[in-house]
Amino acid sequence: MADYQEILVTENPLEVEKAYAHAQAGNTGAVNIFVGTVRNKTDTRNVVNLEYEAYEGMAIKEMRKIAEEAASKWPVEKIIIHHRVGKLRVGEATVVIAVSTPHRHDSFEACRYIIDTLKKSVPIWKKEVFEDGEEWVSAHP
Amino acid sequence: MADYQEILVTENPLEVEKAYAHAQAGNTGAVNIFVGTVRNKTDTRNVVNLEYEAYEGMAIKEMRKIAEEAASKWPVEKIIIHHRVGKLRVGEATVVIAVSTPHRHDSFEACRYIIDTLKKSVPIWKKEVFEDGEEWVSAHP
Amino acid sequence: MKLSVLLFGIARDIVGDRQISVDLPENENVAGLLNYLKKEYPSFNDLQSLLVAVNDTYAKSEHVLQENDEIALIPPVSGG
Amino acid sequence: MKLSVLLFGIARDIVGDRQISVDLPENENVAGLLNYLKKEYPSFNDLQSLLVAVNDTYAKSEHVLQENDEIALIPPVSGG
Repeated sequence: MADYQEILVTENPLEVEKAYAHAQAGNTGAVNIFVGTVRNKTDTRNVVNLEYEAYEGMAIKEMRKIAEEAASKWPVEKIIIHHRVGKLRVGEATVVIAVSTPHRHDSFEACRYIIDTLKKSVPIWKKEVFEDGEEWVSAHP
Repeated sequence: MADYQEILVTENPLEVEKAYAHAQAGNTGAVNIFVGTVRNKTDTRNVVNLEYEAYEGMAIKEMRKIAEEAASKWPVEKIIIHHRVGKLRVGEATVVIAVSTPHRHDSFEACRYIIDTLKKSVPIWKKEVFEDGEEWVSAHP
Repeated sequence: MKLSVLLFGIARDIVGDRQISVDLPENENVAGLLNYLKKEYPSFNDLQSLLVAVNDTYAKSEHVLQENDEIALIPPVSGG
Repeated sequence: MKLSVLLFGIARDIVGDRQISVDLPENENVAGLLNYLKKEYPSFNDLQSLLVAVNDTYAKSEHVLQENDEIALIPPVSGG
């Protein structure tokens, strides 16, 4: 694994400060951080909690690829991707992505590319548990 | 001051986790955080430290305006802007902006709008201290 | 040949197990595996998409499977 | 009328003080103040820009100044 990347899938709560600290580097002038969190509602249904499941080996491999693609498109210093799995409560962080670059616009663009691509290709699945049932997100048309 | 905003100018070190915690809200699904940091170089000159000076009352007023503009353009939940002043070392955070929104693209766009506008209009000045001299940034054409 | 297939998310709920073993002709490809599974478990036809990963990488329809491959069914992902 | 003008960043370095007092005709506007200051301190002409804030708000050239206004010179900003 290239040392500009740090990819992690974990059942432990994510810490934004830790992702930020790892993204910091001498030549960095900008760090963009995206945090996905558990919302209290989907449409009008109240979310009780979320369950995330990963095909872990492949998920890490796909996230490494995405980091490599981002590093080939923008002059990044560091890319941190921490993804939570297991049971999450409303308000908890599901994913933290931190990208450091010399100049700020690159940090925004690379970070957005990473979260957009991650949502399309990384084998992680989210089940929403409502007060009145549960559902795998996006499973059905 | 509207309670969706938290604007701060401080001589104390900035904490990313704190800005994140304040940006978190029940209906939030996404938080975008931008951190500006002191780079070790400008062009090829080594930066020893930076000094930030603010016209504090007006700076806070201008940042509130920017937050209001962002809140009128995107469906934001919270906007946090913490700006450091005083003497900073390489690697330290100069500004932390956190924007929470229900959906992720809005968080990226609002956060980028805020940092871009802040850099144009907020009366804060940066002096770079090099090994061989010092300079107010952007002062001269 | 005997293939072992890992199941995740709604695919696991549909089958009711984390892993299944299927018996297919030698040199069967990804399309053949999917056809077989969609007949055995018709609920797979209701999914928005169903992909196959071979050895931790997305595989195309024409990719030929081998007995020692690590094969996984990938229903629509929803990470992030 | 006597106006007190706050100075920041390079404007403070040019003048050598955090604040100056200037004596201008009644009803002088922002453009008049800037003209006066650029004559007194020619280095202001070398700046990329020089704006005036009145009572914590950017003021236009034609804005008329009053004795109790909080007036500040705003050289090119570089926050963030």
